[in-house]
Amino acid sequence: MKRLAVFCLACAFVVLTGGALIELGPAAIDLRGQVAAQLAASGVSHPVTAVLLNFRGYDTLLEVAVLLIALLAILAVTDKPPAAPVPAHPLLQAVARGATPAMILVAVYLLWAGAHRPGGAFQAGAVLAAAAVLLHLVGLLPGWGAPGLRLRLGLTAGFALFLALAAALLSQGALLQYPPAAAGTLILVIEAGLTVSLGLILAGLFLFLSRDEGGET
Amino acid sequence: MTSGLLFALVGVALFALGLAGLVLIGDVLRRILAFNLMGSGAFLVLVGLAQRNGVPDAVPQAMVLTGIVVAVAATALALALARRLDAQREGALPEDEDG
Amino acid sequence: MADPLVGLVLLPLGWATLAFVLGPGRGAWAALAGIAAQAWLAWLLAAQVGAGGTARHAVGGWGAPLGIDLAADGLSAALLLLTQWLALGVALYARSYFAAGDPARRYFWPLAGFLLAGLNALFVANDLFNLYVTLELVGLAAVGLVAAAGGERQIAAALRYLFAALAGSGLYLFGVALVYGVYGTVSIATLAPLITPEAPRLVWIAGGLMALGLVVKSALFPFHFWLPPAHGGAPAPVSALLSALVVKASFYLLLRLWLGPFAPLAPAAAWLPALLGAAAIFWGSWRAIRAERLKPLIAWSTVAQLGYLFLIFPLLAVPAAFGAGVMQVFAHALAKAALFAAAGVFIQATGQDTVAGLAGAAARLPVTLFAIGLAGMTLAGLPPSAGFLAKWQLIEAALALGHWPIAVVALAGGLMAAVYVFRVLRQAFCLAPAGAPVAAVPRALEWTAFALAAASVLLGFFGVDLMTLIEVRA
Amino acid sequence: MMVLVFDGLLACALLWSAWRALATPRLDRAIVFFIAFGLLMSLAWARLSAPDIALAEAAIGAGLTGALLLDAYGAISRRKGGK
Repeated sequence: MKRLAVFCLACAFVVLTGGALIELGPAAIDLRGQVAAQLAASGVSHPVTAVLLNFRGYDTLLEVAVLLIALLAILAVTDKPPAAPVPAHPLLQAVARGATPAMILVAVYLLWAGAHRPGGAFQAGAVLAAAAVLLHLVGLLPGWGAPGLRLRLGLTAGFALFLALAAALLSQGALLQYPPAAAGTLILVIEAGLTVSLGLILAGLFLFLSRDEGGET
Repeated sequence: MTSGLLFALVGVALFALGLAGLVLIGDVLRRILAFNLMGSGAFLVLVGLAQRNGVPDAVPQAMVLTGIVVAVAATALALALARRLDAQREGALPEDEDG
Repeated sequence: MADPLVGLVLLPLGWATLAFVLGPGRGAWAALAGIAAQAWLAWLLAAQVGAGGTARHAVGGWGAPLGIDLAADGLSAALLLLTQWLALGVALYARSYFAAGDPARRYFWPLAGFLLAGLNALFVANDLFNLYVTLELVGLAAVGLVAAAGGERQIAAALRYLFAALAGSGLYLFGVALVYGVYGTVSIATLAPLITPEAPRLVWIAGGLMALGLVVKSALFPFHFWLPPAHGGAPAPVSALLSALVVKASFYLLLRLWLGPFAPLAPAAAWLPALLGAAAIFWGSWRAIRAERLKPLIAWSTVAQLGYLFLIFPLLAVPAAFGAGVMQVFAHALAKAALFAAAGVFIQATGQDTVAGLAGAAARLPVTLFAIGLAGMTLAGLPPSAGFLAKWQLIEAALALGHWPIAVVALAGGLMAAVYVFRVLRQAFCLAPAGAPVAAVPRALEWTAFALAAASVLLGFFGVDLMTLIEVRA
Repeated sequence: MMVLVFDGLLACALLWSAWRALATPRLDRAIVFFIAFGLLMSLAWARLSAPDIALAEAAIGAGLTGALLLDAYGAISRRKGGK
């Protein structure tokens, strides 16, 4: 009964909203023009990076805080020490060993590319995290226990750097107001910090979690 | 019809599917999948609808990047809670009600 | 930090990060210093808004719609003031509450810091998508705080809470996506003149979905199912923060959108929230009257008291209704924080959480009991408390428009609140069973609970100042 | 024309994999369908000229989320099996 009602509601919603979507006229405001007009002043030439780190950089700052919160909450509910890693077949281990430097190179490339073409801190951080997960899955990297001081510093460094720079830029008149001449450099510095911390956080989401028993799937 | 509009329509359907799943399904892992479908639907609408004239728009694209990261954070937290709960309820099988 | 608007967001982010780096269970002093500074900033902001109108800050110097604007009018300033000062009380309480080995303490300070940062960011945000990010900040931090207690019951409650919160923010995000599609902007200030009663159908759908999402997050009946286990199961300081502030944040946002950009569409649906609010008052009060254990009783009372907030929607044509809503937010926040704090004292003293276990408390914990009495006065709406002012203004607005059923509901809800408060007090005055063990409780716990309760009553004397502040509109 | 056909097929595949992820009786298969869904999403983003999101979706949406889900499924089913 409930299932039928929900099904009917969902269908009605799809038809109603879909119909309204199709008959929609052009939008009142087009931000594409504004983004293009200010792109030169943003310090980067790739529009998505300009929006992510400059025009709407405040969103990104808070979003990294969301990731940290998820990590904190996960740490708060998992209190067992990490289990010993289960080594995989030596061939797999060799492949993973070989792949890791390549993945780090890819991450650096993505970070550098973000300024003028697709890429940036999030994708680069995700690749770093993937490398860590891979090493963990073949048994070369143990699951993480309660993080020590160094790991805590690494997890927060990117966010702390971003926050400190945002606050320091208040001297320019507003939060995150980059001086146009230095905007490109500052964005690269922030992204570099974020890449390392995001890599650690995203890897942590996996490695802190997978410690309640061995890590393999 | 542009790709933008087409994928916006797909987004509406995905959102409805995910939401219905979240309401109807009891199994925790399955609900996490449903939540992710819901999010993907919203993201497709955000970008697709803004690009219904076929021109890329960087602003919603950046928002979706933000949204994807928020979604993975929420997913990881939900999984952590599900695993902890399962470990505490050892023996009590999570019932698997399919959508 | 010249601009209090920015400082209120950056400070808690900063000390929350510091507390995490310092290590599990550490950082209480950083937190207290930070919150004290925030309280001062909120005070400055309220003075600034009261004297010179709204405060604005264009992040990055771009300005909306390309950039993100922060803004505070009287309503934002008032809620920021409430949040910081209440958090200061709860933080003082929490410092003494958690025992050294308590697992809930390990990540309490960083999570509480991020929660406060999220709340403050939400109150100053002026951008629909930025608001989505702040909603997630608040939601995930709140879930983390509930789960940190670690028991099976709390984890299950946290999971349920998480799914409700995610469904709510998902609905909200979908609405934002539609709004961006229709208008090409998510800045509230830019949207406000664009939305008219002749807006495309999609805008109505968007408004409805966003409202639904926020209602789920504010635990309005029948979406309250996640609240009692989460608020009733968490450690006392966490329950206090959640019941006092977190559910109010989504209500604030609903009110802001309702009175702001969506005002041209809003009258169409005004009676629906009021009906559900009335149902919430009766159902929540009934469950509170029947509750066996103290913290679930207080949590069900939250469900009931949130109902009052939604009674104001059909009355918003009268200014008193808006005042009643804000006054109720303040009164309930202070009283509920006091009640959860007092419940925490009883749990630590007697080692149990049942209403029956309160027997004999009057003689042994008189300060805490007095706190419950004062907070109860506010919940039942007795003069001169802030709760009285809230109900008075609500009834005045209802009668001015001839909507007398709302006045009846408000009065009946007050009576039912008196019943469940009296039930607790009567039990406390019973004689204790012989030999019941009572542990010593830190003084700080009792007195912070008392201070919060006293504030909920004394606020009644400053109602005029509060009303003047919230009159400052953008 | 070809482009529209491709988009249409992609749209259908997205909806089908999403439906299977919720409705398949076996949980492990459902997760695999979900990962496939993530990769299809990544294609859709590429079709929407959003290569940044396509990268992020493939790495985070399908990759990391998929790994997290499989790991959790493994832990839970092992516990179930050990009982």
